[in-house]
Amino acid sequence: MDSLGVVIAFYVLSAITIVSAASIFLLRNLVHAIVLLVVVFLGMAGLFLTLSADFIAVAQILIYAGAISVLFVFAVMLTPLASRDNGNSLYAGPGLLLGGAIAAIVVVTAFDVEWNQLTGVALEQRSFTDTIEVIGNQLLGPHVLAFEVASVLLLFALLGAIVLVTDPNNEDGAAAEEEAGKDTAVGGSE
Amino acid sequence: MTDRHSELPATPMARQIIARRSLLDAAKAAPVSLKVAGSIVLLGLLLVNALIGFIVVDGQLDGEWYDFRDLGYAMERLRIELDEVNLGPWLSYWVTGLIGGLGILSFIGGFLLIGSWIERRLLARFQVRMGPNRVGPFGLLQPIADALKLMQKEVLIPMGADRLLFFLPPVLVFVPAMLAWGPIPWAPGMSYLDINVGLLFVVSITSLSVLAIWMAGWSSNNHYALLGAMRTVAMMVSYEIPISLSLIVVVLITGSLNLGEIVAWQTDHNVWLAVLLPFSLFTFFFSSTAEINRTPNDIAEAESEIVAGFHTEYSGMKAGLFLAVELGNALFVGALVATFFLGGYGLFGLEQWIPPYVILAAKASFGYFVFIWLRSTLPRFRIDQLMTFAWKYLIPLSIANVLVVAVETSIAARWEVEAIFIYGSFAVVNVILTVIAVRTWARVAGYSSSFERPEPPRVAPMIGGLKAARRIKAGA
Amino acid sequence: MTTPTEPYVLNIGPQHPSTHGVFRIRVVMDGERIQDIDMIVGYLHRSMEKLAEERTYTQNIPFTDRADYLAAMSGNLGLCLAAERLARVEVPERASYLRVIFAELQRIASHAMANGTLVSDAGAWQTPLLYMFREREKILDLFEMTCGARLTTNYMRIGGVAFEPPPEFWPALLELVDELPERISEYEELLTQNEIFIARTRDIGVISPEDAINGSLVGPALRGSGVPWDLRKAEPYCIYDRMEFDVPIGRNGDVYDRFMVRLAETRESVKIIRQAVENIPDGSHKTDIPLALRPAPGEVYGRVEGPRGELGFYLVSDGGPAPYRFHIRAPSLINLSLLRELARGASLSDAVVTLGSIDIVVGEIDR
Amino acid sequence: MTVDLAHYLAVSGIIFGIGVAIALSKRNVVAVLMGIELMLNASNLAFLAFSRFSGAFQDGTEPLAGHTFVVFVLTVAAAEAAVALAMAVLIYRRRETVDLDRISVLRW
Amino acid sequence: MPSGPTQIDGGRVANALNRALPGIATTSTEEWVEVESSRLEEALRWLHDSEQFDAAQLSNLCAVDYHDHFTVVYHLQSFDLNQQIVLKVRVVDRDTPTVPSSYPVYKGALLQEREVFDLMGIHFEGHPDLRRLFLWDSFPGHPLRKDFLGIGEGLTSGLQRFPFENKEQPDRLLNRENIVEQGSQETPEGWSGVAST
Repeated sequence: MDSLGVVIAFYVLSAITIVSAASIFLLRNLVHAIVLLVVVFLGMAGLFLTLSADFIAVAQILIYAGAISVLFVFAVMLTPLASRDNGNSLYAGPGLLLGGAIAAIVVVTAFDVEWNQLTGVALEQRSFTDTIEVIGNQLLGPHVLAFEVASVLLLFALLGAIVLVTDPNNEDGAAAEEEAGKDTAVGGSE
Repeated sequence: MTDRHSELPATPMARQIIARRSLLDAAKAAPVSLKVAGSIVLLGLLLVNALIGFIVVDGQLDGEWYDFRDLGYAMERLRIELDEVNLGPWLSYWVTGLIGGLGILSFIGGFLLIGSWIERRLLARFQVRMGPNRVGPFGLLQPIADALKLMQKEVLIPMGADRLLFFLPPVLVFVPAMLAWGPIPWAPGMSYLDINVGLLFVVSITSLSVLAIWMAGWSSNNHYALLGAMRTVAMMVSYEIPISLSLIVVVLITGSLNLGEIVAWQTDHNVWLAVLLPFSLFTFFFSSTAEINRTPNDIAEAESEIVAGFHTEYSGMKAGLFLAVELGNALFVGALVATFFLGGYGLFGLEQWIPPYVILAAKASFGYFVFIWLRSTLPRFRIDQLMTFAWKYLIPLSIANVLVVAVETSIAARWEVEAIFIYGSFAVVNVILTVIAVRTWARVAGYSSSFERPEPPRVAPMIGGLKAARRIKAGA
Repeated sequence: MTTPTEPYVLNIGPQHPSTHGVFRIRVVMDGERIQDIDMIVGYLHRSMEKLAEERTYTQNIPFTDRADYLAAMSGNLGLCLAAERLARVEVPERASYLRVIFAELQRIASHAMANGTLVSDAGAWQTPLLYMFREREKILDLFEMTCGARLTTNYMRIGGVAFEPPPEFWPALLELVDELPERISEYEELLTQNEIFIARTRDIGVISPEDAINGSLVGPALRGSGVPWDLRKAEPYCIYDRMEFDVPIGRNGDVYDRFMVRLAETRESVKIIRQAVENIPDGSHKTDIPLALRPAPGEVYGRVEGPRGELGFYLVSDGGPAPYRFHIRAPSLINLSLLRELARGASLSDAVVTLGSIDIVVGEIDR
Repeated sequence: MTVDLAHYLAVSGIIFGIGVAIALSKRNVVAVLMGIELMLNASNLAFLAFSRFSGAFQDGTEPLAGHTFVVFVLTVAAAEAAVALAMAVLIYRRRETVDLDRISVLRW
Repeated sequence: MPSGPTQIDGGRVANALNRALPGIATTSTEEWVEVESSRLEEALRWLHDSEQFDAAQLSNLCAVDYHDHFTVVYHLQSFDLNQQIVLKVRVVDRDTPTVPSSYPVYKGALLQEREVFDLMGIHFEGHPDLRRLFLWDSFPGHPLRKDFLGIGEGLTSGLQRFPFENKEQPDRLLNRENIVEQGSQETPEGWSGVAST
């Protein structure tokens, strides 16, 4: 993609995303980490837009930035102040090593391999204008079984969350209702 | 309340009440020449409007760039002109985008200025008060005075507050509130952000403000603020579900996620979705009141319990930004209701005569007026009552609503009759179904307060203590 | 096995929208639930009872204005009745009628204030409050016409009342009395059938009659929980024994019942005022009493049915011109005895509404 | 100056690596879940990049398979986040801690 | 005569009390009955439970400082019989006056006893939390005591003589012209916040 806007957008967004993802690793305050996680999600959505995937980008904002981050907020607020640090464990060194290795391998491979990819005019033609219809047709056409399975999965996740968090003793499972609620939101928005 | 005081020795209160002036009184008190001039101007305006209407109706300026009813044409023309100036394709892009953005922002900003005055005056009228009437004529300059006051107030930062997270939220609340205006169609071709996933875009962007509010409440290191923030988060994530379900119904009927096409569908079929989908309208409106913290769901800033909720600790223009966002959100929900359920810019062919964006603005302000009406009338729910309402009433009924409308759309797709007949029958069926479903479900879920009214207090037949009380209770 | 959350302390007041006045509650909360509360009063303490020992009985009347500044007339009436009983002063009949008229007007005004603040505590954004202020303003205008003061009316005197109302007082009073009933039914239409209001106030802060009696509750709070006790009937002072009026009592002692009892009492007060205006006799409005009233040594406990209940004055005289001991039995303070039991385990919103329904006046709590 | 598949893959690889590092080395359950979410996002980015650039299916057959796959990934991610965070809350209830070093025993 | 129309004769109460709990009522007038401070609680409980008096509510509780002793006054109200009993308790000790709390019998005594403790300094044994109500904890002394301001021996606080009345004719009627002509006088001696004649 040669158009200046897309290139600039790609570099800026990827810089934002990578930097904030790295600072999630570095920061000590879990709440700040959640805020930065939301920044990562938004940057991802922007990258999806540069790939002309509008529906996925909006769904990413809706589900990740709108729903899952709220789940994180609830999880943090339900645990006490004492356990709100973002400290590393004994496995910091190996984890960092493995992550760096994976990243390095992927990057090297990505630039090394000669991909069978479109360029120039064909690429411009490929730029999707209306993805949502196609996605809908595919979801309810060839992938309908997977679609049903996914909805069943969501239903069971809802029930599981409620069952996990509701107390047998006292009946106000507010947290459970919240987490269950996000599942229905996700299911509803598809 | 005026006559009696006139013959009394005027107390200060009575003097003020006698001295009350309203816009109507001012109009009456105007000199005759002014009245004549004003009436002449009004007549001229009517004449011009009629002329334009005739030109429009015989279709001379349809699609012309000077078609005042649709500034989108002018934008197109401008874009073409700019593309001929070959400074690269981005020039027209930026220029038109800036113009559109400036238009929307100026509309919202102007409304924020006048809207607070309108809200306060209307509330005052609802509450037999006089409202702001000191600054400028009829207090019209009150919002400007408030803005100046807020700007020059000191910005306090509470001790132990999280600096970064304390400074961000006013901005982070403001940005989505402005972005969400993008896909709203103001006229057939006139929409700033004409994307195919407009509806999803609106829902997702508005769901972003939850985090900003939570940040505000968490970072200001105040128990009131934290309570308000957690209330808000719980309420918003709960009420996003009914909102999305009710909007899915709209998508089912119109078959598009594009707001412009939704409105076009309504104008084509000459029907407002409010008639077809009454339950979705109710769900959407009520849930929106919860989303934007308006009465009866303003538990997030319930001033009688938690002082100002999540923005208790904010002062100066930060608090001003929060208030402005609240106001603008009210107007935005009005615009959304107008777009989805009230036919958007369409008014049964009258949009040929009146500029469509004026119609949309009028409908949006009507929604805003309804918000003010509710605020001045209703008490406030409790948080658990609100959650119960969302989870036990709205969501099951919304899912049932989705099923019913899905069946109806499939019928409409297979059934070759007049559209008006099909949708008329659907409207009737949906209204009846809504009433039945609401009442029966209320019974099923055990909500009985509306059926057994509380009795007025007894009249004590005798005076006494515990024995007398027991006797009375037994006797009744 | 519940989530072990950390209980935190919420400091409601002394400046808070829903604690009417400078009244402070330290609340220990667990989430939205209240675990324990601690009332902290005294921000308005003016040591009236000590100051009163240095002033004559007549000079003490202004203190009763400042004690319950929403029901000044009732305070004046209480002190005057107690002092008259102590000093064996006879009151002319016209003065008694005037006292009853003004006390009932004050009761209407005070109940309007109480109900309005209760509903705005329940979240109605000040609309019912301001509606009820409309009538309250008219009543305060009447006070201003009569004695020049709107709030702290130092109107009643030992042995009568201070001034005869001006001639234009009576038509204004009659007009007000005529329009009050439909105003009250207007509020009933606005509020008593409101689903949200009912959901917020029914079965909230329920006080059983036993607790109400044992907890020294008086007034609408006591009647709201079903105990038919009204001093105007039980121990008729002034001319209440000649008046036709009913005592409304609640059914199950929740916030809604207290609200409704106040509303109904307003109607009864209108009845009383109309009867008093109809057959008020001519004559003097006061008896002359000695400049320095020196009652015989003794003690008296005089009480009236104020808007908040039994407002008592315990006077001990040692034969001097000033009371040897001057004690105000403040219903606002004593009605708070049960607040802790009511608030425990309730949610914050319910506690606020309950406090509003008990209808405190901080000036009377602290004195 | 152009942007092609390799750049997107590189970005997704880097973010995947960061996610792996976070998920492996953090002590807090919530932080570990953050790492997992990052990994899922990176995979989404890779899917979309392939479906945008790949010349495998020229004739418009299944041009958007990647998008469909991403939809499913989002679904699974949502479900996973909900259940995992519920489990985190539950772990805290049982063990009074969300420190993974202290929750070394599998049974509770 | 009993001050108060529904106030019943103290003698009756004293006889009944002594019949039930011998020797509990020490003195009684026709207005009030005084009981032993040590046995206050059982007296209150008996009055509260008895059919004859049915003292359901403690409607008022206050204390009076007669320089040599304190008197705690309980106004007990019976709703069903519509009668009022005045019960008194005498406390002689001025340093740490102590009275058994009536909270076990009457919940309504919670704040009233705190007020009396705050302003008069009388300790109530058995009160759940006996703290100062109005004044702060470090407030010196108890204001409602007659010797609060440290007045010397033989002098009492309180108003001895109203300034505008003159001694030879103490029963001048209070009406406006008297006030006017008296106002022109110089303020007589002994007119101060704390009269110390």
